[in-house]
Amino acid sequence: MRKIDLTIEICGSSGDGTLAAGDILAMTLSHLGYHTLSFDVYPAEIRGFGKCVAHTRVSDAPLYSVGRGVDVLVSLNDPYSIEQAPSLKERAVVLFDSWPLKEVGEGECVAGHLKPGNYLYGVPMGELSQRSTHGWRSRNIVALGALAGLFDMDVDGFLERLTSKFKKKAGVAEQVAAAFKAGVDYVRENLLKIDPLSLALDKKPEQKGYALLSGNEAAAQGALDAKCRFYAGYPITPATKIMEILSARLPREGGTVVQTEDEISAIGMVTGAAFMGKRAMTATSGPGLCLMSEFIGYNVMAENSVVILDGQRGGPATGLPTKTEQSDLMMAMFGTNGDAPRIVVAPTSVAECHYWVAEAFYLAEKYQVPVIVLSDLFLATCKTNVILAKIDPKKLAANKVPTAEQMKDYRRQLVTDDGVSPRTIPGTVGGEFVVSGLEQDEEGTPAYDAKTHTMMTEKRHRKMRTALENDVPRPERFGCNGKASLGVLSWGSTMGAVVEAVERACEKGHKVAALKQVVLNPLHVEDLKAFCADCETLLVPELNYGGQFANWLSMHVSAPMRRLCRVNTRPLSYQDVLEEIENISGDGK
Amino acid sequence: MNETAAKPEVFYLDEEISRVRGSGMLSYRSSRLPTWCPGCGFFGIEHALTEAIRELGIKSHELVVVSGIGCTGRYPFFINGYGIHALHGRALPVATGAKIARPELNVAALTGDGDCMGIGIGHLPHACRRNTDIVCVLFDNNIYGLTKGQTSPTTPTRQQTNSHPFGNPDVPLDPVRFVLGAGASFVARGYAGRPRDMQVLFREAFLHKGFSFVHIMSPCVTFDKVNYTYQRLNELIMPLPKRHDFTDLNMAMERALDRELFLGLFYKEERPTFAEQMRSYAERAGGEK
Amino acid sequence: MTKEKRLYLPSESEDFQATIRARQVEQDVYFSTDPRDLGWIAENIPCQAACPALTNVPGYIRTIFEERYGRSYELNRFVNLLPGVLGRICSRPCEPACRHGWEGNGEPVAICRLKRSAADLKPLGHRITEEMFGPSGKSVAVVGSGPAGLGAAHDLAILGHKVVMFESLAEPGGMLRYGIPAFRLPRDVLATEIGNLLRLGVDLHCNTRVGKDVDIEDLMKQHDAVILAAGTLKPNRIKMPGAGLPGVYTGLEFMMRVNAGEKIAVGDVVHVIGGGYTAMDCARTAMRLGARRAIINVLGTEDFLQVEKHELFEVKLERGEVRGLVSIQAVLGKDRVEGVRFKRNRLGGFLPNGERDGIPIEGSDFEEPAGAVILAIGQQPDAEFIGAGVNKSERGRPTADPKTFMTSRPGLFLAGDFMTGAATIIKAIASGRRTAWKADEYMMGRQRKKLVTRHEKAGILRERSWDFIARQEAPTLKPAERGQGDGFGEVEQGYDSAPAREESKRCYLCYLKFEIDVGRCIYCRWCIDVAPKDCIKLARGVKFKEDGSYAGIEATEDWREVAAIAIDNKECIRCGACLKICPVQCIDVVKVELIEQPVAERPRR
Amino acid sequence: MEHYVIIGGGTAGNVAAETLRQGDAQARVTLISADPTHYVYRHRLADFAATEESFDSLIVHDPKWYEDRKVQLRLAQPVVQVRPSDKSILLAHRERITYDKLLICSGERHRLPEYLSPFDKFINKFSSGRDAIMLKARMDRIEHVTLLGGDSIGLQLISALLPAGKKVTLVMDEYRFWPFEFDDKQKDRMAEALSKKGVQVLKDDFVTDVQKQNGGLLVKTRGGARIATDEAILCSGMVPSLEFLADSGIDMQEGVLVNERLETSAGQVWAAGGCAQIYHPELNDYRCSTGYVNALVQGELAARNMMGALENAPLCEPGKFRISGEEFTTYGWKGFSLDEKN
Repeated sequence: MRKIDLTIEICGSSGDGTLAAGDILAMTLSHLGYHTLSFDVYPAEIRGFGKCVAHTRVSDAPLYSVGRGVDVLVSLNDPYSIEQAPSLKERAVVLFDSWPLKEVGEGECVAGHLKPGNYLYGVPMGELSQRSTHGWRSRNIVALGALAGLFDMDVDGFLERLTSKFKKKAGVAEQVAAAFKAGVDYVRENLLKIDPLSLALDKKPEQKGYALLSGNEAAAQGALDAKCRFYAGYPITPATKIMEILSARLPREGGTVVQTEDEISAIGMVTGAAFMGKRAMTATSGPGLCLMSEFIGYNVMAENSVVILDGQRGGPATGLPTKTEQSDLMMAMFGTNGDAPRIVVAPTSVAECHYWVAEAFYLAEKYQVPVIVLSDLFLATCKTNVILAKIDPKKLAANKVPTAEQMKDYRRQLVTDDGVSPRTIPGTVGGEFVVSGLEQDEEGTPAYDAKTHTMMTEKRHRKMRTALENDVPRPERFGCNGKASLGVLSWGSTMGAVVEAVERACEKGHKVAALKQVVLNPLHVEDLKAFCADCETLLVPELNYGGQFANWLSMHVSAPMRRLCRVNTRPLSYQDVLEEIENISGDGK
Repeated sequence: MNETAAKPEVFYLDEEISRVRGSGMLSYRSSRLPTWCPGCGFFGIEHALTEAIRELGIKSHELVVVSGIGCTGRYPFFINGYGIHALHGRALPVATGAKIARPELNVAALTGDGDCMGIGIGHLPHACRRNTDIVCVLFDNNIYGLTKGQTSPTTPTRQQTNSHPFGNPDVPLDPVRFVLGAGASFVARGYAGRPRDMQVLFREAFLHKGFSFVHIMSPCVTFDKVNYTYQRLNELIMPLPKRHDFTDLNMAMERALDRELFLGLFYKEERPTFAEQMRSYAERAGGEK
Repeated sequence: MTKEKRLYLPSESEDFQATIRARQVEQDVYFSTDPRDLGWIAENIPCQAACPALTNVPGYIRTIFEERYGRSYELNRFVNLLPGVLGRICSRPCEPACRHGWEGNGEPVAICRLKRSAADLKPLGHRITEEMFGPSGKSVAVVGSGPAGLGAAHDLAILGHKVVMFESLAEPGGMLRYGIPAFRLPRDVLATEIGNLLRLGVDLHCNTRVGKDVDIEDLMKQHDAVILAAGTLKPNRIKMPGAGLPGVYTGLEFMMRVNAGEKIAVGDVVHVIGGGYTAMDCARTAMRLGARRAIINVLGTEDFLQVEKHELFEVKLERGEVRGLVSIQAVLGKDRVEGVRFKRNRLGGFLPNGERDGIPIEGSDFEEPAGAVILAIGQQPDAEFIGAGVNKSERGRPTADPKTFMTSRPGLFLAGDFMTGAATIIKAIASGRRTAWKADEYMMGRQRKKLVTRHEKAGILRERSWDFIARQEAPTLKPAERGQGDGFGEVEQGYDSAPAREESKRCYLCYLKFEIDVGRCIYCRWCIDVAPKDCIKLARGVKFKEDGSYAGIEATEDWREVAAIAIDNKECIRCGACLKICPVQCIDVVKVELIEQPVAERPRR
Repeated sequence: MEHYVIIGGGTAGNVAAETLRQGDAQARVTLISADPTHYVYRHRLADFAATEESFDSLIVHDPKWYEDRKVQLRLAQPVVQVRPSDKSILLAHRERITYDKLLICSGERHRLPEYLSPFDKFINKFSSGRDAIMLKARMDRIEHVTLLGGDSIGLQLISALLPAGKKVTLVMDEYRFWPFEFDDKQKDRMAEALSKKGVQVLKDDFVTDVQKQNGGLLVKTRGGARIATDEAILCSGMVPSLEFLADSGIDMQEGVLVNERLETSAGQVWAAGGCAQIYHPELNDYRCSTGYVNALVQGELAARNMMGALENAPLCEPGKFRISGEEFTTYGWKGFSLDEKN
């Protein structure tokens, strides 16, 4: 059982520094030894309008999903915070700016939307910001100071983290420190903490080995750890961050990042680099994946090892650029013309983003196939404490090099039992070959005859079976053992909520189990069938309208599935899943 | 000491407001307040463009504004007229189609540096060659603003951005040179901090028959605090030399290659538009009458 | 057909270059009498507008910051004549008006104390400046040497007239000398400043009572004009039993006797009746004369008294008491005062002076002991010496035309409390000066001085951090020290130069007008973004007042309606953030001051 | 749908809210309190501060109480302005609320005599839950407490502090045991009664200086006494807290002047409890009707009158309190005794 499980939300308009404040908060809490999971909601516009919410869950135990219900709401913009007010818990704390620029009408201030048991603390954030820095921009820092003062955090430690973050910008660190202190001092001198919420820990927790990372950061780290040496991309929310990180870090590793004029060019460059034997990737989101879909087919056809990360967001088309969704599954599986088998993996946590991006390079290289990693906006941007996995050095060189025998008469498209043709790296003497988007025979000559096409199509599908047998881990089962009244199947980031929900449901005595599989194609169908047979009812929660994952599973198993589909722009909370579990199981236990 | 001293530049707010209201400029605005960051150069461009449209007497319903994605892309929401917020980089094709379908309307394609010179640059030289009678305004702030500060195709070499923390390795594209090279028939450059100048350029661009390309340098106050700031641009810009001849392509190219950032009308050439060409071919082929 | 081969841009024009240059160079000063400019001062410099004498407060505070104390003193003296005196005892109508004291801005600037510092800190060899007119050949008699009389005499002398002044008491100064206790106004300060006014050639006759020693008809014959500024010397009285008992004083009588050096025995408990400044002074004086309790009894409630809150605080700090909702009914005692009978009051309507009336409740009588009763319930003009031929009000006061201040008798003018009834010192000085101008106009047949606005280009002049400086406290004698010595040592001490300069930084300098040139503005709203207050508006129009001045900006959030972005100088705290950020330099700062200007003989058309 | 706004979250306000809800099921009822804490039993604050009692045990109504009654509770939101002309009030965070009918029962806060104001920062107050929480936090470090003035809160503090083993000194006001004026005889009687309880009493004296000394305070009086103490607490009575009514145009003296029906001088505005001031013919004086009982009676009555009743408020009844067997008369505080405890 968790002693501390608080959800702190900072809500403001874009431009208020809401997200920066949330970032600093999560970073500092994590540094002080808490487990945190933070997630931002923000609009596409930089300034002017649009709500931003920095949502940070703090606990003394590891976290996998967002919590529903807010314990502490820090309002940097009241109209937006009012929308958040219904999610306030009964004894929640609200901090707000008690000195807005001008008078507001009734109900326009968050103070008028509280529940009777809520605790309200007014801090004149704008005024204190003006006072300490002569500008508005530090309201967020003042708010952090107020938060730190109110919850009696390690103020000096906090301040140290804060100033070190800004130390590169001359003068900014001083301003930030002044604003932070203004917030702390105001709270200490003017407010008396009367709410029962606490961040006090019995003992200082173990901090070793933890890093505070977002899915994007973990993915970038995974790419680095897997010795990715080429990245090309085009800015797109939420994947841009990966490029930004790699831009700063790849050059030191001897790698290259190219920001291209569009996604078409990005995947093209990645294709070329991969052809030359470099581990190469691009990251994008749905609209970019659409542009790349022709190249996906090309790489299936040309048996080229590219890694494409898709940070899913609300769609279709430009859609909801800053909202999370899991609705690209079908495109990732099938998008492009022709029969184009490819490997699709969907990490379920930040740590898995790291591991599976690295693994994606291994799989792509070994099986000469595009690997699509499905992240999503929530996973890409939520930050949490993770311990990163060690990457097996053996997996860093997975190319199936032709044997000396094979080299005598090198055929790039050699038909083999496992479906993988040996591949030479350009520059290898005698290993010259040609790839094309055209169907080719073993020698590489364009061939449009029935026999070749059938043979080659079979080969490309056979690789997938080989991969399944050799390198795709079996699905993992959670929850109760044996027969279960309810089985939960999910994918991607939603799995985090499922894990926490099942854990709690089991604590409450429900017989519930869950099955987690990160690799969605190829699929361990036998295990899936066995699990389905063990469960009376099946539930598939996911963030899309029609149940894309449930549809995908239904192509393999006949058991009926209940779908919990949401497209409400928010990640599922464990409470959402837990409620559904309880709805289905009733008191039956 | 007495009150008969000449009054230097005194103005009264009520008189100024009456002047603005009387001019009709406000009728070209929508009710939505622009959402660009306060201080953004795009406000100046918007203001000048509105003033030019007003000056020309173009009616709101005769105006079609097409934009792509990016900060510039927001523009159609703030203007009173027909607006198309198209896909990233694809403003020019949409605008071209619109103009060909309804030649009697005034079509402007508003694009940003990422939009026009990056993802959509494939369309740009073809738009120049085709010489469709549209006005293309390039809102050039040298940065990707909407995705929070990455390098754009016009970002100067060595400038540090979020995507190039050690500096941009590429040579920036100069839009003026590019379109001069691609055969644009009207090429001008303005600066967002000089709304009156821009107004004249926009007016001329609308009056020009053919593809009119106006490059506007505009600071991004949020993500570019070092390079193209108002302060620096104010120092860098200068009007084209007095002896400049805008009918001379060589001279125009020379000015474009000059290290100075010249403002004004670089080049202007009267030649048949796409529609005129098509019509003349049709006539020659004896199709329509 | 000649073909244009060069498109010229507006920024290349000489006009444009000229304006750019002009903005860099100091612009000429210009003057205006446009109601929008005069109205701007009234709306936007709240301290100046609140001052009856229209003192240029930002001007003199800025010069204190510049450590030009002499100039600061002169900026005061031009309009209020007695800065050293007013710096101590002015009723400070400016301070409650000060923008720094507005909601959310902190506390008002210590305007009055700064005035005193200008006087205290000016160099020893400070020279006063006067812009004298040539001799006019006219002669004026001024009756009364109080603040109004001094104001009138000074301005008349400046305007070139011969001035003869009559004072019934032994020394000039009127209420300043006889009504105000020395612990508030040291006598040497008063003497110096009065001396400065009289040095201009005013012929002063003390111990000369008009109506007794001099006949007003003679004055009318000998002079071209006569100004009556005889103040209010006739105390109001209450008809009640015991009003004539020894130990019952009027406020003025009490103060005059104490100021003349008398030690009055006041007993244990003193009841003061009335709630004005005189009542406060009487109570504090009574405490100094040995009273254990001094209770100020008022008809209405304390909230509506027309004295500064600070004044009430000082009274209570010295353990004086203020009690509301009582009416005195009778003074009790045989040979002298022994007690007072009161009735409780119900709160009544507003009195003309802004206080609330009290209506006695039947049967609510109660009695209290008293050693002295001081009736500080005001005074009125003693106008008996004016003969017939002058219109008078029902209560026997002479009346004057509200515009010309002249009575129904040509050449006979009124000024100060004598005209308006008891008011404040600063009002009296202002009134004396205005009457002098009107008398001058009457004698010379035309207006010779007028108020105009002076506009001069300026910069930001301030730093934002100054807005957060706390109001500098002036040292006062500790309550325990106040009874020491003769008991009448000055309670409030002035600022030294360091706190004076610090306090002067606090002034927003409201005379700076921040203005957006709409013609140059690109509507980018950067200024709004950085503004610390809701001071820059998206304007759709301007509201006007009847007199043609601005009443305010009509704001809008509808882009179609945003004709201009305008700075609301009423909200503006002159921090300069907008000017610093503006990308197209379209914000100008102009220093707008109200000055007195001679009117040219033949105004050019 | 009427909007009833109640300013003040104490006894009168809570009773009024409940009465209004009972009488009008549809109306909006907003209860605004400047205090961050919930409505507590005020008379138990002193015991709370001196003992182990928890703050929650003092709270009268839990959050559900307000939810059930659909009373919008706004805690920690001081009112700064009332404008009867457009029936609106302004909160400190600049939110303007309009009402149809307004009840002012903002109660009272400590009274700081001007002569003590120079030492404000050294003198602690004891008039709210917040003050009590803060005093409790300091309690371990306190051995000696000096009370300044003399009023019923002082008595409660005495009754809580003495059993907790603290020493208490009272610098007694010269003229008043708030709100009553003393005559010399009463004063002597009171001083003696308190002395018997173990309180050190200084009478006919007043404080002229308070300064820091050795981590504690040094209190000096005109009579020459120098009291070294850990804590100086003001107990010079309570006065209505009405700063927010300053420009409202509502008639006030010490409290809001109301008639027998608790109507103020402004239309649609009522006042009740400790902040309401009524003329008492039998006393020949105005009284603010302090205390729990009056708040209870007046809060309910004001609410009924707001809904159209025209009832007259009963005059507040005198109460008695006993110290060392001596009996003293007061208003509001019914039947308090210092004797039962010690």
